[in-house]
Amino acid sequence: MSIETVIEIVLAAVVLTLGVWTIVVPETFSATVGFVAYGLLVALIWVRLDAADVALTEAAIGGGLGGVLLLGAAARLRDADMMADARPGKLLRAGAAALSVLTAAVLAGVVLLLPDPAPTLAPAAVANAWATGLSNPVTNVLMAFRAMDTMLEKVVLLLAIIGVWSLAPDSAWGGRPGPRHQADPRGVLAFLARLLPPVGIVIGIYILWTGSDHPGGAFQGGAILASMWLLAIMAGLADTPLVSHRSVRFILVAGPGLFLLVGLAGLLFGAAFLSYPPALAKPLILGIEIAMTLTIAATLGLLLAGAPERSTEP
Amino acid sequence: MTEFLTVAVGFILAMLALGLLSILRGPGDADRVMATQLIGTGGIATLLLLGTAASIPAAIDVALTLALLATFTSIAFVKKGLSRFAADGTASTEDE
Amino acid sequence: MRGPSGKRDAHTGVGVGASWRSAASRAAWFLCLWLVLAGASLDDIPAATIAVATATWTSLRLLEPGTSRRSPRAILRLALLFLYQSIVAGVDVARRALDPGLPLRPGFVAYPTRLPRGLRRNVFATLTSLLPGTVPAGEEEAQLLYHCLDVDQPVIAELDQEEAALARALYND
Amino acid sequence: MSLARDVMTIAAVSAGAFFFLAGTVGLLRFPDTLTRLHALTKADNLGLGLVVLGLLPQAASLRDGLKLVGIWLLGLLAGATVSQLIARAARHGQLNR
Repeated sequence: MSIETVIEIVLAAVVLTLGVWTIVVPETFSATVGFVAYGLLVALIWVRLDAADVALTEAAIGGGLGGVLLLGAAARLRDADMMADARPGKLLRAGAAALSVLTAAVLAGVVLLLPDPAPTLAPAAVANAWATGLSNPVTNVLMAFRAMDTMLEKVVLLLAIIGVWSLAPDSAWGGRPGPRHQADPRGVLAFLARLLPPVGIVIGIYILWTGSDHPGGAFQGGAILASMWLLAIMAGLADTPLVSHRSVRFILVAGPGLFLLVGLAGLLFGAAFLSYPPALAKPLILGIEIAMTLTIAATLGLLLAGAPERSTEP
Repeated sequence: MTEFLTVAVGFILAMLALGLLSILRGPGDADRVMATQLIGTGGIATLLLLGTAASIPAAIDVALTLALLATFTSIAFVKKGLSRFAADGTASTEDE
Repeated sequence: MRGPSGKRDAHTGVGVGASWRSAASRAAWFLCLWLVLAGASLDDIPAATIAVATATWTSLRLLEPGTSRRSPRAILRLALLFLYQSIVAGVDVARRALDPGLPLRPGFVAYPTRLPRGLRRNVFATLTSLLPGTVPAGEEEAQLLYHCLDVDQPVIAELDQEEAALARALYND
Repeated sequence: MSLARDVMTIAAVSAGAFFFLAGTVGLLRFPDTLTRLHALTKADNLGLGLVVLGLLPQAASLRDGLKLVGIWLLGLLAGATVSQLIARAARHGQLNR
């Protein structure tokens, strides 16, 4: 057994143990922290599997936004826990356990039954990279070969934010999402929130830009930018915007909107919906990616901020 | 050299696992939150070693992202996430 | 810790000139960061420009340009001092952790600081959190509260020395 | 030349691994939250710094080396601020149920 195999076994064992612990531990808060730690370790596994794009996403989402979202939810649940007295009944718990075991068994069966070697389109994706002029195969698949899926994903993000906003009470409609965060403007948190965001902006734009040839891209870059925005909000240095503001709404639709326009142009002037003329493929894709980064950053930030809570009048 | 770096990855991973076990036990929430900081530093070290040993240059960018966002879970902990309970100023330890 | 630690001219005045100069020095730091991340390539110019401009604008909004004089030589000395101290700190913790007797006398020590609340005290607290055996655990009016691994160590004297070094390097006004 | 670089890498990475070991032993042995915080932030940050130092001779270019140093600086900043945030929370004890 080589050293690499030993390491892979150690890594898998740690992640599995942490996963089981997360399920078994009774306290919501402990389970949440366990899950965040689990996500960060999974990023290591993706690197080990040579899937750096996925590892970057896991690190950007799991390390920043995911932790904030889950810990916030756990804090709310803990306050709710004190009021709730009833545990779910035995039957319900047995049913949930049975369903989970069944799902795990089916997944395990499917993995064991996979043909060897697994069917793959990877060589085809690499062979056709010339068509776009981008050398990161993941970006090629996302932006050109399966562009329809990616565009619809961004529409899903838009639908998600509409869903969250629709939870706002009538009095707060069009107002600012979430509470106004107050922190000591001369404390440690504010100190960090003054230093880190500019550095994070450079890193986020770098991750977006490098995505055309190396692992990276709009989603990872957008998630980093959103994290920096949230840091300033949590430290009380910035406030969430009015959701009725025209520029906010413009940014939210900019990504999918531009994607759709380029797609329709392909239908009118080119071969098919979302077909890029080869000479313009790279600039078009980069343009869409830049618009999408802004949209993703704004959408993720606003999704975490929650429904509008404060009305337009102070 | 590759073998040495790989052994180092294994060793640091083992330390990470042991540390996780001891911190996640608690007793307090503050102890548990330290687990993410532990994975921050240990994970970055592992990624950098792994990136050099297996020559995956993008591992450095993953480590960079982890380093940039390493503080977030702890911030969410002291702010209690983005929940409204932090906003009234009684729940957050940052408001002194 | 890249942005605001930009090197600045010793004769910086207060006012518009100072803020332009500080914007330029921060932009230079962010440009260096970009070059380290992405390398120098002509194709990158648009992205680099946007990144540096946005970062500088955000940085100026979040952190107002300071007015104090800085001495590059003292900054270098400070950096070396803290590098050395953080090594000593790691060795100190390792020694205590691996000693079978577990020599710990944990407790709190209040350090009366001359630095005003805000950025200066934050920088000091952050730097001293790298010192051997001390972690800042809060502040009261003119005091910083440190948690120490060993309260018998001359913590206050060391902190005093660090504060003087920091003041010489950054806050020499 | 290559031998000298390899020796430096082996020495520094081994020293880094030792501090990760010390940090973990500290986490296991130290009695309360605040002392464990010392073990975590001090020993592990030094460990990370030594690992970075050890990888510098193996870096493909000056730029890669500077990137490694940048990652370490970000890690130091994170460690320094997180230790303050958690120390406050632990001292207040209100989050420490």
